Amino acid sequence: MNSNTSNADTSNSETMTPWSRDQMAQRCAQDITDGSYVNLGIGMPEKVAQYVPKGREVIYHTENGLLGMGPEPTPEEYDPDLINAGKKAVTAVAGAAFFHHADSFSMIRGKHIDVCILGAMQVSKDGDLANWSTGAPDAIPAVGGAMDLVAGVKIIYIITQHTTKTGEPKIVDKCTYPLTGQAVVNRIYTDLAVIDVTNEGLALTELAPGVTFDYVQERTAAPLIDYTK
Amino acid sequence: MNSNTSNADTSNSETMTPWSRDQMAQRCAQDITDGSYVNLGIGMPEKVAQYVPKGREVIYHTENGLLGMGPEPTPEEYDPDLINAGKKAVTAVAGAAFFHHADSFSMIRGKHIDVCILGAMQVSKDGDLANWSTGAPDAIPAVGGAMDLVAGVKIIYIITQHTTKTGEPKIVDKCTYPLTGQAVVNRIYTDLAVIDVTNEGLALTELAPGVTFDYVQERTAAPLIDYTK
Amino acid sequence: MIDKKVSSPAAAVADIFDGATVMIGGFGEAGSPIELIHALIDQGAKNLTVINNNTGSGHVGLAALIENKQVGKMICSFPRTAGSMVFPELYRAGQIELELVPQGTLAERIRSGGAGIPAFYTPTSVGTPLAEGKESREFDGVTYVMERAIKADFALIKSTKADRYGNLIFNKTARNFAPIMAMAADITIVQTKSYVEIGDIDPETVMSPGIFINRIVEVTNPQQESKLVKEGVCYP
Amino acid sequence: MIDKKVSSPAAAVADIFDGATVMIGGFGEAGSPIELIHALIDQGAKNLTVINNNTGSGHVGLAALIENKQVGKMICSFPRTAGSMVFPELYRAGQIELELVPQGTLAERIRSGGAGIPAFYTPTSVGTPLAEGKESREFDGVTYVMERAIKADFALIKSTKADRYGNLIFNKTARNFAPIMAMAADITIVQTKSYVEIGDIDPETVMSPGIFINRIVEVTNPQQESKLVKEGVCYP
Repeated sequence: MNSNTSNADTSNSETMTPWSRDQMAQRCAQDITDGSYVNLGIGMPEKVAQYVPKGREVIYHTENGLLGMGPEPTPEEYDPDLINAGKKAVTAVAGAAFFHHADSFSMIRGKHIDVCILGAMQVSKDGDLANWSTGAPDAIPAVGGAMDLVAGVKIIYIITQHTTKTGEPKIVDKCTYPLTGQAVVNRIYTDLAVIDVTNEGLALTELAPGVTFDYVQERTAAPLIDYTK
Repeated sequence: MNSNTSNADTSNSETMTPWSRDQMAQRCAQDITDGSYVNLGIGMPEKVAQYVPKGREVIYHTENGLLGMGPEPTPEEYDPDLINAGKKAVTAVAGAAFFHHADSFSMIRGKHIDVCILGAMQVSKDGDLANWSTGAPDAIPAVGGAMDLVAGVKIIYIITQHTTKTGEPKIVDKCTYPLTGQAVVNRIYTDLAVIDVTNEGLALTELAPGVTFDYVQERTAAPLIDYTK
Repeated sequence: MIDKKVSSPAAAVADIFDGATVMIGGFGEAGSPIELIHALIDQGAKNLTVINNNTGSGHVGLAALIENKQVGKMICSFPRTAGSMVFPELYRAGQIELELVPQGTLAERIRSGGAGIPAFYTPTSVGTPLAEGKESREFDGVTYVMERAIKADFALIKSTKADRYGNLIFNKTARNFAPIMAMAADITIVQTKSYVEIGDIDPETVMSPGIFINRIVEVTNPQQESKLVKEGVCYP
Repeated sequence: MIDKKVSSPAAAVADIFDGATVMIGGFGEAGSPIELIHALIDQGAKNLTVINNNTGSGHVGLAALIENKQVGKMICSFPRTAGSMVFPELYRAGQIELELVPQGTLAERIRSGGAGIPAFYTPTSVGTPLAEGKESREFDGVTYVMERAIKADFALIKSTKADRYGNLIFNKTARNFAPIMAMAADITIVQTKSYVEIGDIDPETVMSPGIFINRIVEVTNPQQESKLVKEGVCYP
């Protein structure tokens, strides 16, 4: 760990190549082990499925009642009654199972799903997650299954840009947006780094090519521990 | 009502023909309306099914996971995996449905079953039922689904001999045996009479041929109201 | 004889009264009983409390029911979907109430309503604004919130097959809330693509047993919400 | 690749430890995983807490497990059945503990264990000795008792069909407790009459989705408890 020795030149971005959205998804996919039951949030998390390494068999759960979700349908396969939680048309793989909503959330709440990958507005140093509401007075609040997923799934991975579009840190000391869950996040995949939420604090374990620990720390509103050695 | 005017000669049993077990079942069956969902306890309640008047379609629920229970199987139909709550081999009618135990008891607890017919050790004037345990110290307590049924089914009918084998009243002021449920019984069919549990008290509405109100009252440890007019 | 078939959507929803609580099946358009909802619009009952995961889309189905000012309150998990304009507008104008419930809690509250369970504890929403004002309690060192069951006067759901006992078969993810809403309503009304003979549905594969079902209307060619939305159809 | 098949009942139950909580499927003999139970007798784990609706019959299956002094405590609704001698004798001798639970409460406690619900309220047993010592509470003027979820280290269940993902099909009323026990145990072990190819089970008709299942043993010709009892068989 050399977090305190190299604080020079952290804004030099010439040699930095932050991960693209596809690369973030690809990096996250490495951590999906063979035989996992996985629930993918809407948006970037959905990308992860296409990068799961060959040879690993992963079963996707969608909370609207399907275990064994397959890829987008061909026009011939299309059935408006076969959709995912994002209301997109999907398929069902051989060996799938359909069930009703109470059974589906029993799988979630009962800790039967291994991994859930979600986006984030903010993640705190303690693993608190805010990803459902800005809390703005005129916003239409909508939570869907996010609170159930973070409360029930064994491992919660977050995949997100490291900062907002305006450069504000998304990894913070304390979330200012309304929480989705307390102390629920296990690992964060950003365009800059991979960060674990540990009992000791936020442990940065990997950096995107050319990105330095200090560069990431400057864009993070909570202390990071350098685990890249 | 003449309950206080004719207390003479109540033990004259020459002209009395108490109902047989089959007649009790037959009388009870008159009150099962067309289209009812019915759960029958083990023993005498099971007899009721064979006396439901023609033209009424009744669907039998057995709490071990079948709606649409049919009669005993022929040797060819016999399947040890198709039994009722009394663990006797049964059949499934066309239009039946199988389900698991939690779903089955949701039907019961959720007040979806119309009628349940049970036996009794004691019924109190308030409709308390004792039918699962004598409370004897060396007895093996066994409750099965009885407490769920009385708590959840809309109408509880009791079919029982009016007194015990030793002549003790089974209809009592207060049950001395451990309760199955409080204020749950709606109507009692005995070999002597039909008695409703009402807010005003136990209302005797019918007598077996030749049986008098006073004869029944003498064998009942709670006040009866004569509704036979 | 048991025969739960009724002649038309209009007949099926005729007695839904002002102020009734109505569960409506469907997750987005999958499972949405659009013909029953349109019959309810024609019927005109007002000040309804509606339970659905969403708030409809475009100007048909649930969105049209809301737009027609028949809904006083929505209980749902996700009132903000692509193509959902009606609810947000009325909500911002303070003309419709919203009870926001996490999706799994919504499902479990409905299932509990049908199963005779008045309340239960769940880890979902602990530490969030949606747990505010709710009782919380520790079991084995973990904090849970208490949630109450939801019941309804009516449920409107859609199935693929139904027999005269009311045994139902759904198609794929159109099953979603239908079996549990069927349990939790006093009167459950089904629109089915096909009405089949008793015995045609294998007792092993029944998805919603007939005991939970009160009325069945055959709607052989149900409209598809997304298609109507794309065509810009407004109901009525 | 996911393949939950294991080679034998012995291999399937090898790690059941002394003091483990074990749910055993079946209502009477229907659904009783007799070969798995016999493997557990051979294996010898002691001081088990066993959850089953009954206590077995004759001297085979669950009754034999109890007779072999491997069960310290039974959680069940009906320990007294025709042909059930083993449990009553040990119970009267104070050699086995009993937690008597109404059948529907037992089912719901198991389902809750699998669904992440730590506790719920039920009207069942209010005012009876089985509510004694339990918290009670009024909702809308009606009294309910609070019941806690049950979870287990292992569940042993029996199915008709299974695929390598663990999707299960049961036969008729042999389904009973199996789907909910499968949810409530850390390790769910299935003996199945037939092990089928992925895709052979229609996704619409799966009775217990594979996510709840950990190990599958094929037992093509399972023994029938009532037949063994009639023949006076004693295991081992």
